[in-house]
Amino acid sequence: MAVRVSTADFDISAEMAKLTEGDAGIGGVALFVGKVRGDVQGEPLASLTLEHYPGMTEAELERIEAEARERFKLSASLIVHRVGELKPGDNIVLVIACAPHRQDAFSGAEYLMDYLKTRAPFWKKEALSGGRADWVDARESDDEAASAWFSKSE
Amino acid sequence: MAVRVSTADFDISAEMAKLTEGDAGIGGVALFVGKVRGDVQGEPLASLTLEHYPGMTEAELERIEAEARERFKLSASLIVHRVGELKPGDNIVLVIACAPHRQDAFSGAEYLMDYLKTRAPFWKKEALSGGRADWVDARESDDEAASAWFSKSE
Amino acid sequence: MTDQKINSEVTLRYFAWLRERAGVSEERLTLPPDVITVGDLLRWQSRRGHPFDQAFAKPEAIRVAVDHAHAKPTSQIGAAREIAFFPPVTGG
Amino acid sequence: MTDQKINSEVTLRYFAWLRERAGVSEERLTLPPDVITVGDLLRWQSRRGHPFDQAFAKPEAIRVAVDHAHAKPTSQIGAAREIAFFPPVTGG
Repeated sequence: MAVRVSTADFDISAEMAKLTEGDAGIGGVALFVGKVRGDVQGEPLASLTLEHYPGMTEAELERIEAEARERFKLSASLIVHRVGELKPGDNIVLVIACAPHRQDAFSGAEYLMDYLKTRAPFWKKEALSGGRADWVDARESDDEAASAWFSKSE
Repeated sequence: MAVRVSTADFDISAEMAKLTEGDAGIGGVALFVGKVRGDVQGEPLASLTLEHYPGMTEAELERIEAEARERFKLSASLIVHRVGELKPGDNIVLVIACAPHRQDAFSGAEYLMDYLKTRAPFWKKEALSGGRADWVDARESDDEAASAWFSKSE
Repeated sequence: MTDQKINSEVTLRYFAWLRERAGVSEERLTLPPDVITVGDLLRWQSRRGHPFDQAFAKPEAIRVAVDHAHAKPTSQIGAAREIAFFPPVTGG
Repeated sequence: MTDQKINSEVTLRYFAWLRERAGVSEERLTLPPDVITVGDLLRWQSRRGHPFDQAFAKPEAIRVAVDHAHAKPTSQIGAAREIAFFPPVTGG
Protein backbone atom coordinates (compact mmCIF):
# COMPACT_ATOMS: atom_id res chain seq x y z
CA MET A 1 0.00 0.00 0.00
CA ALA A 2 1.53 3.27 -1.03
CA VAL A 3 0.69 6.76 -2.24
CA ARG A 4 3.12 9.17 -3.85
CA VAL A 5 3.02 12.73 -5.20
CA SER A 6 5.80 13.49 -7.65
CA THR A 7 6.93 15.83 -10.40
CA ALA A 8 8.67 12.87 -12.10
CA ASP A 9 7.05 10.35 -14.45
CA PHE A 10 6.43 6.77 -13.34
CA ASP A 11 7.46 3.41 -14.83
CA ILE A 12 4.36 1.22 -14.89
CA SER A 13 6.16 -2.12 -15.27
CA ALA A 14 8.56 -1.34 -12.42
CA GLU A 15 5.78 -0.14 -10.11
CA MET A 16 3.72 -3.24 -10.79
CA ALA A 17 6.69 -5.55 -10.27
CA LYS A 18 7.44 -3.95 -6.89
CA LEU A 19 3.80 -4.25 -5.84
CA THR A 20 3.28 -7.91 -6.77
CA GLU A 21 6.71 -9.28 -5.90
CA GLY A 22 6.61 -12.22 -3.54
CA ASP A 23 2.79 -12.38 -3.26
CA ALA A 24 1.71 -15.53 -5.12
CA GLY A 25 -1.90 -14.98 -4.04
CA ILE A 26 -2.39 -12.21 -6.60
CA GLY A 27 -4.33 -13.42 -9.66
CA GLY A 28 -5.44 -10.07 -11.09
CA VAL A 29 -3.90 -6.62 -11.39
CA ALA A 30 -5.97 -3.69 -12.69
CA LEU A 31 -4.15 -0.49 -13.61
CA PHE A 32 -5.26 2.91 -14.77
CA VAL A 33 -3.18 5.69 -16.29
CA GLY A 34 -4.62 9.18 -16.76
CA LYS A 35 -2.96 11.24 -19.50
CA VAL A 36 -2.93 14.87 -20.64
CA ARG A 37 -5.13 15.29 -23.73
CA GLY A 38 -3.88 17.51 -26.51
CA ASP A 39 -6.88 19.82 -26.79
CA VAL A 40 -9.60 21.50 -24.77
CA GLN A 41 -12.89 21.44 -26.70
CA GLY A 42 -11.02 21.67 -29.98
CA GLU A 43 -8.46 24.28 -28.93
CA PRO A 44 -4.85 23.01 -28.69
CA LEU A 45 -3.45 22.73 -25.17
CA ALA A 46 0.01 24.17 -24.52
CA SER A 47 0.47 22.80 -21.01
CA LEU A 48 -1.37 21.60 -17.94
CA THR A 49 -0.23 22.67 -14.47
CA LEU A 50 -1.21 20.64 -11.43
CA GLU A 51 -1.31 22.27 -8.00
CA HIS A 52 -1.93 20.30 -4.83
CA TYR A 53 -2.15 20.67 -1.06
CA PRO A 54 0.97 19.03 0.42
CA GLY A 55 0.15 17.16 3.59
CA MET A 56 -3.57 16.87 2.96
CA THR A 57 -3.02 15.19 -0.42
CA GLU A 58 -1.08 12.32 1.11
CA ALA A 59 -3.52 12.03 4.04
CA GLU A 60 -6.56 11.92 1.75
CA LEU A 61 -4.99 9.46 -0.71
CA GLU A 62 -4.12 7.18 2.20
CA ARG A 63 -7.71 7.32 3.46
CA ILE A 64 -9.06 6.48 -0.03
CA GLU A 65 -6.58 3.64 -0.40
CA ALA A 66 -7.46 2.19 3.02
CA GLU A 67 -11.16 2.23 2.10
CA ALA A 68 -10.57 0.48 -1.24
CA ARG A 69 -8.28 -2.09 0.38
CA GLU A 70 -10.92 -2.92 3.00
CA ARG A 71 -13.89 -2.91 0.62
CA PHE A 72 -12.36 -5.06 -2.13
CA LYS A 73 -9.90 -7.13 -0.07
CA LEU A 74 -7.01 -5.84 -2.14
CA SER A 75 -3.69 -7.64 -1.77
CA ALA A 76 -1.77 -4.47 -2.66
CA SER A 77 -2.41 -1.06 -4.19
CA LEU A 78 -0.64 2.07 -5.35
CA ILE A 79 -1.53 5.65 -6.23
CA VAL A 80 1.04 7.91 -7.94
CA HIS A 81 -0.05 11.43 -8.91
CA ARG A 82 2.12 13.94 -10.71
CA VAL A 83 2.18 17.68 -10.01
CA GLY A 84 3.77 20.68 -11.75
CA GLU A 85 3.74 21.48 -15.45
CA LEU A 86 2.82 18.70 -17.86
CA LYS A 87 2.58 18.53 -21.66
CA PRO A 88 0.03 16.81 -23.96
CA GLY A 89 0.58 13.05 -23.88
CA ASP A 90 2.26 13.13 -20.46
CA ASN A 91 1.10 10.76 -17.74
CA ILE A 92 -0.83 12.39 -14.86
CA VAL A 93 -1.87 9.58 -12.55
CA LEU A 94 -1.28 5.86 -12.02
CA VAL A 95 -3.42 3.59 -9.87
CA ILE A 96 -2.82 -0.12 -9.40
CA ALA A 97 -5.08 -2.57 -7.56
CA CYS A 98 -4.00 -6.18 -6.96
CA ALA A 99 -6.39 -8.90 -5.79
CA PRO A 100 -6.80 -12.67 -5.92
CA HIS A 101 -9.54 -12.31 -8.59
CA ARG A 102 -10.09 -9.91 -11.46
CA GLN A 103 -13.41 -8.38 -10.42
CA ASP A 104 -12.03 -7.07 -7.13
CA ALA A 105 -8.94 -5.74 -8.91
CA PHE A 106 -11.08 -3.86 -11.47
CA SER A 107 -13.50 -2.55 -8.84
CA GLY A 108 -10.61 -1.50 -6.61
CA ALA A 109 -8.93 0.49 -9.38
CA GLU A 110 -12.20 2.18 -10.39
CA TYR A 111 -12.98 3.04 -6.76
CA LEU A 112 -9.51 4.55 -6.28
CA MET A 113 -9.94 6.71 -9.40
CA ASP A 114 -13.52 7.78 -8.63
CA TYR A 115 -12.61 8.97 -5.13
CA LEU A 116 -9.26 10.41 -6.08
CA LYS A 117 -11.10 12.59 -8.61
CA THR A 118 -13.64 13.87 -6.10
CA ARG A 119 -11.66 14.06 -2.87
CA ALA A 120 -7.89 14.35 -3.39
CA PRO A 121 -6.82 18.03 -3.30
CA PHE A 122 -5.39 18.51 -6.81
CA TRP A 123 -6.31 21.34 -9.17
CA LYS A 124 -5.59 21.58 -12.90
CA LYS A 125 -4.89 24.79 -14.79
CA GLU A 126 -4.94 24.57 -18.57
CA ALA A 127 -2.78 26.91 -20.68
CA LEU A 128 -4.14 27.01 -24.22
CA SER A 129 -1.88 27.59 -27.21
CA GLY A 130 -3.66 30.91 -27.81
CA GLY A 131 -2.31 32.19 -24.50
CA ARG A 132 -5.38 31.92 -22.23
CA ALA A 133 -5.03 29.93 -19.00
CA ASP A 134 -8.02 28.66 -16.99
CA TRP A 135 -8.63 26.52 -13.96
CA VAL A 136 -10.50 23.35 -14.90
CA ASP A 137 -14.08 23.13 -13.60
CA ALA A 138 -15.00 20.09 -11.54
CA ARG A 139 -17.26 17.75 -13.49
CA GLU A 140 -20.57 16.79 -11.94
CA SER A 141 -20.20 13.36 -13.50
CA ASP A 142 -17.21 12.75 -11.24
CA ASP A 143 -19.27 13.37 -8.12
CA GLU A 144 -21.92 11.04 -9.51
CA ALA A 145 -19.39 8.29 -10.22
CA ALA A 146 -18.10 8.50 -6.65
CA SER A 147 -21.49 8.63 -4.94
CA ALA A 148 -22.73 5.69 -7.03
CA TRP A 149 -20.55 3.44 -4.84
CA PHE A 150 -22.89 4.12 -1.90
CA SER A 151 -25.73 2.38 -3.71
CA LYS A 152 -23.72 -0.58 -4.98
CA SER A 153 -24.27 -3.79 -3.07
CA GLU A 154 -20.95 -5.46 -3.85
CA MET B 1 -5.81 -2.58 -32.37
CA ALA B 2 -3.86 -5.77 -31.97
CA VAL B 3 -4.04 -9.28 -30.57
CA ARG B 4 -1.09 -11.56 -29.94
CA VAL B 5 -0.55 -15.12 -28.67
CA SER B 6 2.92 -15.74 -27.37
CA THR B 7 5.05 -18.01 -25.19
CA ALA B 8 7.13 -14.96 -24.19
CA ASP B 9 6.34 -12.51 -21.39
CA PHE B 10 5.20 -8.95 -22.19
CA ASP B 11 6.54 -5.54 -21.14
CA ILE B 12 3.55 -3.50 -19.97
CA SER B 13 5.23 -0.08 -20.22
CA ALA B 14 6.51 -0.78 -23.73
CA GLU B 15 3.15 -2.11 -24.93
CA MET B 16 1.30 0.90 -23.54
CA ALA B 17 3.81 3.34 -25.05
CA LYS B 18 3.41 1.74 -28.51
CA LEU B 19 -0.38 1.88 -28.21
CA THR B 20 -0.72 5.51 -27.11
CA GLU B 21 2.14 7.03 -29.12
CA GLY B 22 1.07 9.94 -31.26
CA ASP B 23 -2.60 9.92 -30.18
CA ALA B 24 -3.11 13.04 -28.04
CA GLY B 25 -6.85 12.32 -27.80
CA ILE B 26 -6.28 9.55 -25.27
CA GLY B 27 -7.07 10.68 -21.71
CA GLY B 28 -7.46 7.31 -20.00
CA VAL B 29 -5.76 3.92 -20.29
CA ALA B 30 -7.11 0.92 -18.39
CA LEU B 31 -4.94 -2.18 -18.18
CA PHE B 32 -5.42 -5.62 -16.73
CA VAL B 33 -2.81 -8.28 -16.05
CA GLY B 34 -3.84 -11.84 -15.14
CA LYS B 35 -1.23 -13.79 -13.18
CA VAL B 36 -0.64 -17.40 -12.14
CA ARG B 37 -1.59 -17.89 -8.48
CA GLY B 38 0.66 -20.04 -6.31
CA ASP B 39 -1.94 -22.47 -5.05
CA VAL B 40 -5.14 -24.29 -5.98
CA GLN B 41 -7.52 -24.36 -3.02
CA GLY B 42 -4.63 -24.49 -0.60
CA GLU B 43 -2.48 -26.98 -2.50
CA PRO B 44 0.76 -25.56 -3.99
CA LEU B 45 0.83 -25.25 -7.77
CA ALA B 46 3.92 -26.55 -9.61
CA SER B 47 3.05 -25.16 -13.05
CA LEU B 48 0.20 -24.07 -15.28
CA THR B 49 0.10 -25.13 -18.93
CA LEU B 50 -1.98 -23.17 -21.42
CA GLU B 51 -3.20 -24.84 -24.59
CA HIS B 52 -4.99 -22.90 -27.34
CA TYR B 53 -6.49 -23.31 -30.80
CA PRO B 54 -4.16 -21.55 -33.25
CA GLY B 55 -6.12 -19.74 -35.92
CA MET B 56 -9.41 -19.62 -34.02
CA THR B 57 -7.76 -17.89 -31.04
CA GLU B 58 -6.63 -14.94 -33.14
CA ALA B 59 -9.95 -14.79 -35.02
CA GLU B 60 -11.99 -14.82 -31.80
CA LEU B 61 -9.78 -12.26 -30.03
CA GLU B 62 -10.09 -9.96 -33.04
CA ARG B 63 -13.89 -10.28 -32.97
CA ILE B 64 -13.96 -9.48 -29.22
CA GLU B 65 -11.66 -6.52 -29.72
CA ALA B 66 -13.74 -5.14 -32.60
CA GLU B 67 -16.88 -5.35 -30.45
CA ALA B 68 -15.24 -3.54 -27.51
CA ARG B 69 -13.79 -0.89 -29.80
CA GLU B 70 -17.20 -0.20 -31.32
CA ARG B 71 -19.14 -0.31 -28.05
CA PHE B 72 -16.84 1.92 -25.99
CA LYS B 73 -15.36 4.10 -28.77
CA LEU B 74 -11.87 2.92 -27.86
CA SER B 75 -8.97 4.87 -29.36
CA ALA B 76 -6.72 1.81 -29.24
CA SER B 77 -6.62 -1.61 -27.61
CA LEU B 78 -4.41 -4.65 -27.16
CA ILE B 79 -4.78 -8.25 -26.05
CA VAL B 80 -1.68 -10.37 -25.38
CA HIS B 81 -2.19 -13.93 -24.11
CA ARG B 82 0.59 -16.34 -23.21
CA VAL B 83 0.56 -20.07 -23.92
CA GLY B 84 2.80 -22.95 -22.87
CA GLU B 85 4.11 -23.74 -19.40
CA LEU B 86 3.95 -20.98 -16.78
CA LYS B 87 5.04 -20.81 -13.13
CA PRO B 88 3.38 -19.20 -10.08
CA GLY B 89 3.70 -15.41 -10.31
CA ASP B 90 4.09 -15.44 -14.12
CA ASN B 91 1.93 -13.15 -16.23
CA ILE B 92 -0.81 -14.88 -18.27
CA VAL B 93 -2.70 -12.14 -20.05
CA LEU B 94 -2.52 -8.39 -20.71
CA VAL B 95 -5.38 -6.26 -21.97
CA ILE B 96 -5.15 -2.52 -22.59
CA ALA B 97 -8.02 -0.19 -23.52
CA CYS B 98 -7.39 3.46 -24.43
CA ALA B 99 -10.16 6.06 -24.65
CA PRO B 100 -10.67 9.81 -24.35
CA HIS B 101 -12.26 9.33 -20.88
CA ARG B 102 -11.66 6.94 -18.02
CA GLN B 103 -15.07 5.25 -17.85
CA ASP B 104 -14.87 3.97 -21.44
CA ALA B 105 -11.30 2.81 -20.86
CA PHE B 106 -12.31 0.86 -17.73
CA SER B 107 -15.45 -0.59 -19.36
CA GLY B 108 -13.48 -1.52 -22.47
CA ALA B 109 -10.85 -3.41 -20.48
CA GLU B 110 -13.48 -5.23 -18.40
CA TYR B 111 -15.43 -6.16 -21.53
CA LEU B 112 -12.29 -7.52 -23.20
CA MET B 113 -11.50 -9.66 -20.14
CA ASP B 114 -15.06 -10.91 -19.63
CA TYR B 115 -15.39 -12.08 -23.22
CA LEU B 116 -11.85 -13.36 -23.53
CA LYS B 117 -12.58 -15.60 -20.53
CA THR B 118 -15.79 -17.02 -22.00
CA ARG B 119 -15.04 -17.14 -25.73
CA ALA B 120 -11.33 -17.25 -26.55
CA PRO B 121 -10.19 -20.88 -27.03
CA PHE B 122 -7.61 -21.28 -24.26
CA TRP B 123 -7.49 -24.12 -21.74
CA LYS B 124 -5.53 -24.31 -18.50
CA LYS B 125 -4.05 -27.45 -17.01
CA GLU B 126 -2.79 -27.21 -13.44
CA ALA B 127 0.08 -29.42 -12.25
CA LEU B 128 0.05 -29.57 -8.45
CA SER B 129 3.22 -30.03 -6.45
CA GLY B 130 1.91 -33.41 -5.27
CA GLY B 131 2.07 -34.67 -8.87
CA ARG B 132 -1.60 -34.53 -9.90
CA ALA B 133 -2.49 -32.56 -13.05
CA ASP B 134 -6.05 -31.46 -13.86
CA TRP B 135 -7.77 -29.37 -16.50
CA VAL B 136 -9.33 -26.27 -14.92
CA ASP B 137 -13.14 -26.21 -14.88
CA ALA B 138 -14.87 -23.22 -16.48
CA ARG B 139 -16.39 -20.99 -13.83
CA GLU B 140 -20.09 -20.22 -14.13
CA SER B 141 -19.38 -16.75 -12.75
CA ASP B 142 -17.38 -16.01 -15.91
CA ASP B 143 -20.38 -16.75 -18.13
CA GLU B 144 -22.49 -14.55 -15.88
CA ALA B 145 -19.99 -11.66 -16.07
CA ALA B 146 -20.01 -11.84 -19.87
CA SER B 147 -23.77 -12.14 -20.28
CA ALA B 148 -24.34 -9.24 -17.86
CA TRP B 149 -23.16 -6.91 -20.66
CA PHE B 150 -26.36 -7.72 -22.60
CA SER B 151 -28.48 -6.09 -19.88
CA LYS B 152 -26.26 -3.05 -19.37
CA SER B 153 -27.53 0.13 -20.96
CA GLU B 154 -24.20 1.93 -21.31
CA MET C 1 -26.86 -43.48 -58.33
CA THR C 2 -28.77 -41.15 -56.00
CA ASP C 3 -29.06 -37.39 -55.75
CA GLN C 4 -27.99 -37.54 -52.11
CA LYS C 5 -25.40 -34.91 -51.25
CA ILE C 6 -21.94 -36.37 -50.70
CA ASN C 7 -20.09 -34.58 -47.85
CA SER C 8 -16.54 -33.63 -48.73
CA GLU C 9 -13.56 -34.21 -46.46
CA VAL C 10 -13.39 -32.22 -43.26
CA THR C 11 -10.68 -31.74 -40.62
CA LEU C 12 -11.75 -32.57 -37.05
CA ARG C 13 -9.68 -31.12 -34.19
CA TYR C 14 -9.70 -31.91 -30.48
CA PHE C 15 -8.43 -29.83 -27.56
CA ALA C 16 -7.69 -30.12 -23.82
CA TRP C 17 -9.25 -33.14 -22.06
CA LEU C 18 -11.24 -34.00 -25.17
CA ARG C 19 -7.98 -34.40 -27.10
CA GLU C 20 -6.60 -36.60 -24.32
CA ARG C 21 -9.72 -38.79 -24.12
CA ALA C 22 -10.18 -39.08 -27.90
CA GLY C 23 -6.49 -39.95 -28.20
CA VAL C 24 -6.15 -37.78 -31.31
CA SER C 25 -5.57 -34.07 -31.90
CA GLU C 26 -6.54 -33.94 -35.56
CA GLU C 27 -8.03 -36.22 -38.22
CA ARG C 28 -9.31 -35.85 -41.76
CA LEU C 29 -12.39 -37.77 -42.84
CA THR C 30 -15.66 -37.66 -44.74
CA LEU C 31 -18.75 -37.39 -42.55
CA PRO C 32 -21.80 -39.58 -43.23
CA PRO C 33 -24.42 -37.78 -45.36
CA ASP C 34 -27.00 -37.74 -42.54
CA VAL C 35 -24.74 -35.54 -40.35
CA ILE C 36 -26.25 -32.14 -41.13
CA THR C 37 -25.97 -30.12 -37.89
CA VAL C 38 -23.46 -29.81 -35.05
CA GLY C 39 -25.93 -31.76 -32.89
CA ASP C 40 -25.91 -34.61 -35.46
CA LEU C 41 -22.13 -34.60 -35.38
CA LEU C 42 -22.00 -34.85 -31.56
CA ARG C 43 -24.43 -37.79 -31.66
CA TRP C 44 -22.36 -39.45 -34.40
CA GLN C 45 -19.20 -39.10 -32.28
CA SER C 46 -20.91 -40.63 -29.23
CA ARG C 47 -21.82 -43.71 -31.32
CA ARG C 48 -18.50 -43.99 -33.08
CA GLY C 49 -17.02 -46.56 -30.74
CA HIS C 50 -14.00 -46.54 -28.46
CA PRO C 51 -12.55 -44.10 -27.39
CA PHE C 52 -14.95 -41.54 -28.89
CA ASP C 53 -18.03 -42.99 -27.19
CA GLN C 54 -16.50 -42.20 -23.80
CA ALA C 55 -15.01 -38.84 -24.82
CA PHE C 56 -18.42 -37.69 -26.11
CA ALA C 57 -20.57 -39.33 -23.43
CA LYS C 58 -21.60 -35.90 -22.05
CA PRO C 59 -22.20 -33.73 -25.13
CA GLU C 60 -23.52 -30.85 -22.94
CA ALA C 61 -19.94 -30.44 -21.61
CA ILE C 62 -18.51 -30.09 -25.11
CA ARG C 63 -18.24 -26.93 -27.22
CA VAL C 64 -17.92 -26.94 -31.01
CA ALA C 65 -16.39 -24.45 -33.43
CA VAL C 66 -17.04 -24.56 -37.17
CA ASP C 67 -14.35 -22.90 -39.28
CA HIS C 68 -12.92 -21.00 -36.27
CA ALA C 69 -16.27 -19.65 -34.98
CA HIS C 70 -18.34 -20.88 -32.03
CA ALA C 71 -21.31 -22.98 -33.19
CA LYS C 72 -24.55 -24.20 -31.58
CA PRO C 73 -26.04 -27.73 -31.76
CA THR C 74 -28.51 -26.37 -34.32
CA SER C 75 -25.78 -24.82 -36.52
CA GLN C 76 -25.50 -26.33 -40.02
CA ILE C 77 -22.17 -27.92 -40.88
CA GLY C 78 -22.57 -27.09 -44.58
CA ALA C 79 -19.28 -26.93 -46.46
CA ALA C 80 -17.17 -26.57 -43.29
CA ARG C 81 -13.47 -27.24 -43.74
CA GLU C 82 -12.54 -27.53 -40.05
CA ILE C 83 -14.61 -28.50 -37.02
CA ALA C 84 -13.17 -28.41 -33.50
CA PHE C 85 -14.33 -30.03 -30.25
CA PHE C 86 -13.27 -28.75 -26.83
CA PRO C 87 -14.40 -28.21 -23.22
CA PRO C 88 -15.63 -24.75 -22.08
CA VAL C 89 -12.72 -22.34 -22.37
CA THR C 90 -10.65 -21.34 -19.31
CA GLY C 91 -8.22 -18.65 -20.50
CA GLY C 92 -7.58 -15.21 -19.06
CA MET D 1 -12.75 40.17 32.23
CA THR D 2 -15.20 37.71 30.63
CA ASP D 3 -15.31 33.91 30.40
CA GLN D 4 -15.52 34.11 26.62
CA LYS D 5 -13.22 31.57 24.88
CA ILE D 6 -10.28 33.16 23.12
CA ASN D 7 -9.45 31.42 19.79
CA SER D 8 -5.78 30.64 19.38
CA GLU D 9 -3.81 31.36 16.22
CA VAL D 10 -4.65 29.35 13.12
CA THR D 11 -3.02 28.99 9.70
CA LEU D 12 -5.30 29.73 6.74
CA ARG D 13 -4.31 28.34 3.32
CA TYR D 14 -5.66 29.10 -0.15
CA PHE D 15 -5.40 27.05 -3.34
CA ALA D 16 -6.02 27.33 -7.10
CA TRP D 17 -8.23 30.26 -8.17
CA LEU D 18 -9.05 31.06 -4.56
CA ARG D 19 -5.35 31.62 -3.89
CA GLU D 20 -5.12 33.86 -6.95
CA ARG D 21 -8.19 35.90 -6.03
CA ALA D 22 -7.34 36.20 -2.34
CA GLY D 23 -3.80 37.25 -3.34
CA VAL D 24 -2.32 35.13 -0.57
CA SER D 25 -1.38 31.45 -0.25
CA GLU D 26 -1.01 31.32 3.51
CA GLU D 27 -1.59 33.54 6.57
CA ARG D 28 -1.53 33.14 10.32
CA LEU D 29 -4.13 34.93 12.44
CA THR D 30 -6.52 34.69 15.36
CA LEU D 31 -10.16 34.26 14.38
CA PRO D 32 -12.89 36.31 16.10
CA PRO D 33 -14.51 34.41 19.00
CA ASP D 34 -17.90 34.21 17.26
CA VAL D 35 -16.46 32.12 14.39
CA ILE D 36 -17.43 28.65 15.61
CA THR D 37 -18.21 26.64 12.47
CA VAL D 38 -16.84 26.40 8.93
CA GLY D 39 -19.98 28.22 7.77
CA ASP D 40 -19.21 31.09 10.20
CA LEU D 41 -15.70 31.26 8.79
CA LEU D 42 -16.93 31.48 5.18
CA ARG D 43 -19.29 34.32 6.17
CA TRP D 44 -16.47 36.09 8.01
CA GLN D 45 -14.24 35.84 4.91
CA SER D 46 -16.98 37.27 2.67
CA ARG D 47 -17.24 40.35 4.97
CA ARG D 48 -13.53 40.76 5.46
CA GLY D 49 -13.06 43.38 2.77
CA HIS D 50 -11.02 43.47 -0.43
CA PRO D 51 -9.93 41.08 -1.95
CA PHE D 52 -11.55 38.44 0.29
CA ASP D 53 -15.10 39.73 -0.21
CA GLN D 54 -14.81 39.00 -3.93
CA ALA D 55 -12.90 35.72 -3.53
CA PHE D 56 -15.60 34.45 -1.14
CA ALA D 57 -18.64 35.96 -2.90
CA LYS D 58 -19.92 32.47 -3.86
CA PRO D 59 -19.31 30.31 -0.77
CA GLU D 60 -21.17 27.37 -2.39
CA ALA D 61 -18.28 27.10 -4.90
CA ILE D 62 -15.71 26.83 -2.11
CA ARG D 63 -14.56 23.71 -0.27
CA VAL D 64 -12.94 23.78 3.18
CA ALA D 65 -10.55 21.39 4.88
CA VAL D 66 -9.84 21.48 8.62
CA ASP D 67 -6.51 19.97 9.65
CA HIS D 68 -6.14 18.10 6.32
CA ALA D 69 -9.66 16.61 6.27
CA HIS D 70 -12.69 17.72 4.24
CA ALA D 71 -15.16 19.69 6.38
CA LYS D 72 -18.82 20.72 6.01
CA PRO D 73 -20.31 24.16 6.72
CA THR D 74 -21.66 22.75 9.98
CA SER D 75 -18.26 21.35 11.07
CA GLN D 76 -16.85 22.88 14.27
CA ILE D 77 -13.51 24.62 13.93
CA GLY D 78 -12.55 23.81 17.53
CA ALA D 79 -8.82 23.85 18.15
CA ALA D 80 -7.94 23.55 14.45
CA ARG D 81 -4.34 24.39 13.56
CA GLU D 82 -4.77 24.67 9.79
CA ILE D 83 -7.81 25.54 7.67
CA ALA D 84 -7.70 25.49 3.87
CA PHE D 85 -9.99 27.02 1.22
CA PHE D 86 -10.14 25.76 -2.35
CA PRO D 87 -12.44 25.11 -5.33
CA PRO D 88 -13.83 21.61 -5.99
CA VAL D 89 -10.89 19.33 -6.76
CA THR D 90 -9.98 18.40 -10.37
CA GLY D 91 -7.16 15.85 -10.11
CA GLY D 92 -6.90 12.43 -11.70
